Amino acid sequence: MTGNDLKAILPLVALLAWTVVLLLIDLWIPNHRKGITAWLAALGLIVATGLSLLPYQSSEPILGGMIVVDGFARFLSVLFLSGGIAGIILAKDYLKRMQIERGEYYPLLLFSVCGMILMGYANNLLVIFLALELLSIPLYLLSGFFYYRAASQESALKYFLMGTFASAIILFGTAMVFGAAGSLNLPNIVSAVTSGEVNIELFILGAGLLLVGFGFKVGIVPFHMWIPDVYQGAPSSVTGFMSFGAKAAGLAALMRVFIVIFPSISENLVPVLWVLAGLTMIIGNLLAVSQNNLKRLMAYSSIAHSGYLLMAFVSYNQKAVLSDSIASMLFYLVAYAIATFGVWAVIIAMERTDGNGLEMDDYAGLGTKHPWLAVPMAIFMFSFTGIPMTLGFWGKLYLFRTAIEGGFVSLAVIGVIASVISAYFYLKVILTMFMRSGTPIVRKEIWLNFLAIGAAFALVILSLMPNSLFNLVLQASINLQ
Amino acid sequence: MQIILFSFLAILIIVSAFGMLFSKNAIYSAIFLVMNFVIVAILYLTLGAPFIAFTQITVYAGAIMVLFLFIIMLLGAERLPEAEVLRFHRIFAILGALLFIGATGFLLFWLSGSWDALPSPTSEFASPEVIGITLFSEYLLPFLIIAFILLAAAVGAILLTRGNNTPQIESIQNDEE
Amino acid sequence: MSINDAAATNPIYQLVPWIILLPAIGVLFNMLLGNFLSELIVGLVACLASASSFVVSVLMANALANDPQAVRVHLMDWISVGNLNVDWNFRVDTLSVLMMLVVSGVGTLIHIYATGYMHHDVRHQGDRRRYTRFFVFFNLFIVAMMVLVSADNYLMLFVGWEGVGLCSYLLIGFWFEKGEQGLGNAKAAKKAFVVNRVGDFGLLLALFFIFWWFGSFDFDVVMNNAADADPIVLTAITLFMLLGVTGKSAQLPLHVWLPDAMAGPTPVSALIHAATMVTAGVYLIARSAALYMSIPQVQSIVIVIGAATALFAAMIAVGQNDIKKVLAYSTISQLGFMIVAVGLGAFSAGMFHLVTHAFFKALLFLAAGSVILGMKSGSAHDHQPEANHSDTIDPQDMRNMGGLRKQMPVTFWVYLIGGLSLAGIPPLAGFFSKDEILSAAGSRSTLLLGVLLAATFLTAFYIARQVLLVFFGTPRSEDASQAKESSLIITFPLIILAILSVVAGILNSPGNHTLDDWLESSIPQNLTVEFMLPIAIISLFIILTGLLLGWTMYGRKSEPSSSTVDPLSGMLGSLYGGLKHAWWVDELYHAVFVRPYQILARFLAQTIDLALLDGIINGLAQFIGKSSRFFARLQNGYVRTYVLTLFVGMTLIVTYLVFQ
Amino acid sequence: MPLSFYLGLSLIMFVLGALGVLLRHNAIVIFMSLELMFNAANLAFIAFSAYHQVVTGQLFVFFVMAVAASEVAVGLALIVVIFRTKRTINIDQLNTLKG
Amino acid sequence: MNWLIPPLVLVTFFPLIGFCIIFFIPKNQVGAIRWTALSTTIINFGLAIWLLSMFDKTTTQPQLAVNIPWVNLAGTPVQFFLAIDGLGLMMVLLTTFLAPLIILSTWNVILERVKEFMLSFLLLETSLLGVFLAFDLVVFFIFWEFVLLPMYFMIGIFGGERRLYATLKFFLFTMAGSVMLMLAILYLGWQGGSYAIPDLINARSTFAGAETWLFLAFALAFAVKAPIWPLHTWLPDTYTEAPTAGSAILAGVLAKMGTYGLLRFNLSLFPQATIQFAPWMAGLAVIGIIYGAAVAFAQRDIKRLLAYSSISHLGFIVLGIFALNQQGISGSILQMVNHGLTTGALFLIFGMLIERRHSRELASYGGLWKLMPTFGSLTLIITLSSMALPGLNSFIGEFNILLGAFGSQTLASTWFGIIAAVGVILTAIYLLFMFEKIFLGPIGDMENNPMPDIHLRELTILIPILVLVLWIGIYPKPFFEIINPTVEGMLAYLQSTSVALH
Repeated sequence: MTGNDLKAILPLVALLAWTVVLLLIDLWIPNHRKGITAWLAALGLIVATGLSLLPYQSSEPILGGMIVVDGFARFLSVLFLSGGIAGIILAKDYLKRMQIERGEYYPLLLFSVCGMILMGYANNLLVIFLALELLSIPLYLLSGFFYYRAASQESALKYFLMGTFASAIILFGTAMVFGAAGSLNLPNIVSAVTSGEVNIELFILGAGLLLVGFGFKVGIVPFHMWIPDVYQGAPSSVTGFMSFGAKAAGLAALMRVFIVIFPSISENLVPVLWVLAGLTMIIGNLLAVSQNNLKRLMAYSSIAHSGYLLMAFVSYNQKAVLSDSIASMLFYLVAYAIATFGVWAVIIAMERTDGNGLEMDDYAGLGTKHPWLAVPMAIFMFSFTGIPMTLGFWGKLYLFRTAIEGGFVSLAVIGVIASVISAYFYLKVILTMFMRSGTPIVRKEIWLNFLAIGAAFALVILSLMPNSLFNLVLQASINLQ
Repeated sequence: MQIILFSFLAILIIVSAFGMLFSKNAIYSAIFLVMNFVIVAILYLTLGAPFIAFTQITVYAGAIMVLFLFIIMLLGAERLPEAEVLRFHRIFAILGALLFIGATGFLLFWLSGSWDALPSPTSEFASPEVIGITLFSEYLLPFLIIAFILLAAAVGAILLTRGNNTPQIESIQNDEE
Repeated sequence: MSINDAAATNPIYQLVPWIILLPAIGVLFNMLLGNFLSELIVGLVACLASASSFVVSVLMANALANDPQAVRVHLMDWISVGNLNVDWNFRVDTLSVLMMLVVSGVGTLIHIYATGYMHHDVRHQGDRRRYTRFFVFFNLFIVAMMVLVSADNYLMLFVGWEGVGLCSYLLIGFWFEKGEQGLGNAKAAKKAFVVNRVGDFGLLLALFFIFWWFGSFDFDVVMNNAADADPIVLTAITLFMLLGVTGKSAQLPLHVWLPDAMAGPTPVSALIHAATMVTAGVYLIARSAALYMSIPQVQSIVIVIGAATALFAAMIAVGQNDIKKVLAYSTISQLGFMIVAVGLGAFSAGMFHLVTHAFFKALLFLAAGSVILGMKSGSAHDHQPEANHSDTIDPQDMRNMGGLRKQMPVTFWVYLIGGLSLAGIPPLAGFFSKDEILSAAGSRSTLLLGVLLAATFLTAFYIARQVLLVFFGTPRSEDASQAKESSLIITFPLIILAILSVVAGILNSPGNHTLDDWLESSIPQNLTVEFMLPIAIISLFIILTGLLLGWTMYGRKSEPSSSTVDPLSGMLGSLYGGLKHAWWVDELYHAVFVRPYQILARFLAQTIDLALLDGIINGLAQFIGKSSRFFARLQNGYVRTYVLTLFVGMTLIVTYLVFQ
Repeated sequence: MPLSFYLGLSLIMFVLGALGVLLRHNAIVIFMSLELMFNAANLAFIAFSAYHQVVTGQLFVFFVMAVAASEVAVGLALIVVIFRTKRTINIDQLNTLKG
Repeated sequence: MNWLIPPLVLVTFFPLIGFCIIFFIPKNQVGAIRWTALSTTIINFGLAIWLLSMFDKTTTQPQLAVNIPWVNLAGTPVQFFLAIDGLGLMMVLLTTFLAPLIILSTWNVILERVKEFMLSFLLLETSLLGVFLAFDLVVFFIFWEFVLLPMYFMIGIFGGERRLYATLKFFLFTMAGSVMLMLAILYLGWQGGSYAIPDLINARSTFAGAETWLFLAFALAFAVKAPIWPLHTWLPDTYTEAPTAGSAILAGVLAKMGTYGLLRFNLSLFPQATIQFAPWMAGLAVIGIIYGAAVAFAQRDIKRLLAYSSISHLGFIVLGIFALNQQGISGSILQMVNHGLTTGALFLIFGMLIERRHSRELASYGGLWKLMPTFGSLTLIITLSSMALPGLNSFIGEFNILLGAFGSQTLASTWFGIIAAVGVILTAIYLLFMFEKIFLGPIGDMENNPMPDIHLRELTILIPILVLVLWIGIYPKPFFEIINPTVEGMLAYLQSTSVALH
């Protein structure tokens, strides 16, 4: 491990180290002051973010080709780190309120963030597998963090069993790819493919299995069924973090692996991706229509959004479109992340210690009683719907543009129809908040309000000047091709 | 010679797998699984992976399965009503399994021609020291990562099982005494 | 047919816009200030407005007398889109000035009459505030009518055309809360407007054809190019125009609105529904003479319609008991005569009858109004004024009148003059004008002549019947016996009109062709009719027999009271029912057009719109909801189901990948 | 001794493991079936690594084992917790979250 | 001339200034909020007039252009491109003219949550102006979609009893229409390499292949908005449930977005397809005319009746557009303004009635002309204008439209004109029916609500409209002077791009 390598993965190393240290520090922090741990964890994340923003050019594989720190990886790492910070903000007061405040929460969260970052870096199927586990295992645990709530444990076990099943599939897929190409290193695999000494059938089989495995993490229909239950059962703060993190990490793996090693067999895979994308968009939105529990609603909507993302990914094999394809997905991911964390901030502010306050009816009258919560919520909903003056609009625009450019107009049509369906339930939330009268009970927790309002502002302001973000994602997408 | 050995082991593996799958009692399932692991380990030896073979026996068949058995004993959950409550579940499951086997089997059968036989294992290939060297040179990072994974898992496991400060869990303990 | 621009010629022509602006000022004045002023001032302003435009018309007339050359006066630009250029242009030629004179002249007289009449009417109907509104509408009518007659292009004419329709709507529905179930008048007004709209629809289409064929709406352009136009187009134009004419001039088949229009106050019936507006159709045909003259087939259609209407309406008039209804149908039939005339190409004859008819029919209506007032005052005598009159008898039903000549001598005499003039007794005006039409008809075909003569006979009969029923015999009701002669303000215009309807004949009396020559410059195509003694004698004989028959039936015997039945019914039997109910045309239209349209509308609204189109949308929404719940049911909470879905999904993908 | 034999064997193990997950109700047995699936993958890896004569596969298996161990720790802990509250580890009892 | 702030930008975003001010006024300061909103809109109208004074009537080209590069979407530049031509100017004038009147009309109707109302109204005005001024497809689409938001809140918060259903239906229906538009726009941008209309017009050849589909996608969005039969079913519910001000702005301005779009985009971007589809669109329009009139006649709810009437009137406008000749299109543009004034005024008027009587049922009125003579007379004039009485504004528009449709070479059949002209009769029927039911006949049961005659504020709302109604009716020249050059430009362009127009 040379100094340069160390410099490359400095954020990751620092964060891992800090996490371990935090585990120890936490032992000396009294039980009623765990907020300190939260701040320390946040500090670690901030530092890591700072480190990952340090200028670093080379996008060569390092550490024996295990990982590569290219624009894509660094972009994602920043995304994950800020996601971690948001996740801590979501958790800090929530845990106290719910009397499940335990110091271990934050180290576990940091572990998970590390796993995600590693996923971004990964350049080797082994690393991808390990990263997947490193991010999943803490999530399994965090989902069960409500030690006195059966639903939480149920969701944890469900998540764990299915997640392990998916890991097994990924494992098997990896085995097939390894068998076909004789290596786990993505560049070597590529060279093997180009030199034609790979066993193409096994290769395809492996690709299919990997697709299933990653699709599970991302939440692609029909591998999506864990999402609603887990999202509903897990502590809202965990759900908030997971709904962005797990999806993004899975997506990162999907993009990295498929774009790097599987373009040659795209004509086999594209139909599958096409169908999966269509199914995900339609069924995800359909399922959300009849939901009344906000957490569950968000779960299904997150499935639907995976569908939109996949729609742009279908054209991953076309050199001309590729950079747009990646860029649009990253862009949408950002928009989705901001809105999601905002939404979960609001949901957490609404959730009551007895676990109520999550139904649609509990939001009635929020618009008049607590506009500072309701207006941001409305903005998030509009952003999800893709209404102008929100970042979500540009995101959708970019995704559909990519789909059309890739020649998948019919898929785009399915997508817009799906987004019309989605408008129904997003609007229903707004309708409940502003047009029905009620007396919602709201926690005044400054950091949650801060997060919600900040996210709303970010969505609107960025929508007015999205150019910088467009350039950013384009740069991030360059090295991956 | 080899083929006979292989088929013998293969049959044993499959049988043990089936045994794990169908034995009503969780204990038996565990035993069958241990057996399965051990035989697989033997297979590893024939494939020239001694290190992995012994790890398999020690870690898997040894540690992990003992842990399983321990938990089963602890919870006393050997037998559970296995009546199927979901309609069409079994049918779909088995059909799916058959389809999967069929598809992949067809693939293998179709491929089998394109493969020459496995080379007979040589002693220096994948000897423990080779493994060790690669592990600590090329595979250093994964090795570190795995450490963290284990750490996280350990922390989590403790965390989950420790949190016995709520009435319901008190009562459980009383039951266990 | 050429035209000068006003600038070139006599500056007096520059005044012509005032024939519209002056009444318009009257409208605005009364509209804004009327409610704060006394009836006297309001009436005075209205009359002045109308009178002054009469003065202007007279100025125009004698300007033309020196030089009959038609003149165009440009007021301002209007529409200019692409090749469509229409301006507010006035046309001063002998034809339009003739109409202006009639409209403003008769109009003024009726205004004067109305000041008196409405004074009583508003009190009788019980809403004094509406005195002002009446004169606003009345002046507005003058405006619209003047626009109609002074227009230099079809589009501006159309403005007036619909404008007078609007005024007629407003004035028919003037007492909009009266009539049966309080809606009768409103419905009558609506009927008039809608039927007129049907006519206007025809005129509109005619306009389209005109524009796309001639590229302009100017009368000159159209007339000068009429000769070399494609006959198909000309037929279309003239026929659609004819539809408009039948609508406005209440010819078959669109005559149904005019009888109901009698719901309006009597001066309205006199001015709009007898003297001026309804004659617009005649004017339009005369105006478009060149078009019609170049399409003989259409001309004959015009004649047929006119003749049929003349006879048909005259028959119905016989069966009516409402004093105004009789006059209404008589108007329709007289308009039929005019239409026949213009159809024959005897435009001057038509215009001649238009003028005389304007005089004597206005006279008759106003006199009838005076009679009605008399009856009302009679009833007011023994009931307190401004009371609800539902309990008393209908003051317009002739069966309740009788013997009024003693109570209302002036009214009686003028009525008699008007009646005889209508019947066509020489030397009254009606004789000459009608005789011209008859001679023109005679020169065309004897059948036509026969029809018209039959109509003439009936005319004589029903007018005799009316006069006898109203003025002779003994009063058949308390009100009739109590009736009072109307005041001077009412009788004065009557007398003037009576004089006019006596002397107007000289305009075109046998030998001198004043009117023919006058119109010559505007309607060169006009064929002048020579006086034919035989026809005159025959018609006179027929008229006299008609009157005689009337006398025998209603004069001698004891007249039928409201209780006893009309002797006609004895004579004609079931036929009388037909006459009485105007041949059930209303009922027919109601069954063929009104009901089906209502049903269609309801069908579209309920079945198509709500059930089908909206149903599809809502059905789609429901389908989405249902499928959503269906998928939600698959989400059954069992891990093994979830894994199964995952596994099956994987299997399918793998299978596809393997076997493709 | 052709490669496809080993692959076939691992495939069968994989599917049997999957069937175990699908058919059994006992959380622990399901968990064991998952281990079987892992094992199937491992077998494939070993076979391939022998076929390609590269050691990578074996290393991968080594890591898989470590991961499996950690997952066992977590999984069993979860199962214990569930048992404490629900008094059962019948997976079908865990269906309160649905819809 | 170059200004500190380009005039178009100023006009478009001026309401936002009012928005910001109101945003910081506490919600209980109702008076302040109202006056701020009112003065903002009035000043904005002043700005529009200023725009008019700078407008060059001689050129056929869009002018006063503002073109700022904004976003680079997948390699295709999105420019913040505003410009104005005759069509846009008319729409801007209409919008800014109606806005203050409508705000005035809410004075004692919207009593609580005034702040929300005014905020959304000002937002709405800005987005409407943006729609009419944007010359870049994406910018246009942003404004186009954004219009839905304030409308959604206005209907949903201040509407009638079925407002939630109505507002959802409105939003989803119109959104469903416009998503295809979005795809089409993206396709255009991809093929044409720009989203700015002029560039796309030059790059027509690049997407000529897909012209048919693109036309349909655009037409769908605009047809829903207009609405063209049979995509109108959202409209009655929305118009009925919306608050008076909402209905007025919906009928007055929003309905024109559809026809505006057809004129601005379909004609210029897809001339071939336009000519190819003209008979079909015209056919739908004619159906809409007759259908709307007939269904309106069967309604017993005032606002529903007006809703269907405006379906019928919009039919005329669409018919005129697809007559594709000078009379037709100029007539349509003028008729957009007329319909905005007339129907807007009608909704305001009946808002005043409902405010007095609290009922939308025709049956609960009657004989009002006796109780409120002035009000009745004003209503009568507006009603007559709505039935296109000569001398009033709508006649000019409708006559030109019918004339154009009758002689259109593209439609190549006089039947469109003739059948549409039948609509003139039907219009008279249902409007007279409505007037009779409300104002004529004996005085209906007013549930002892006092029905005072029109008062000053209401008069100030109606008088300006009446003035315009008469002005356009008698002297429409100034308006045509603005409209005609633009239309000539369009037609010349169509001529040049197509052989079908002989």
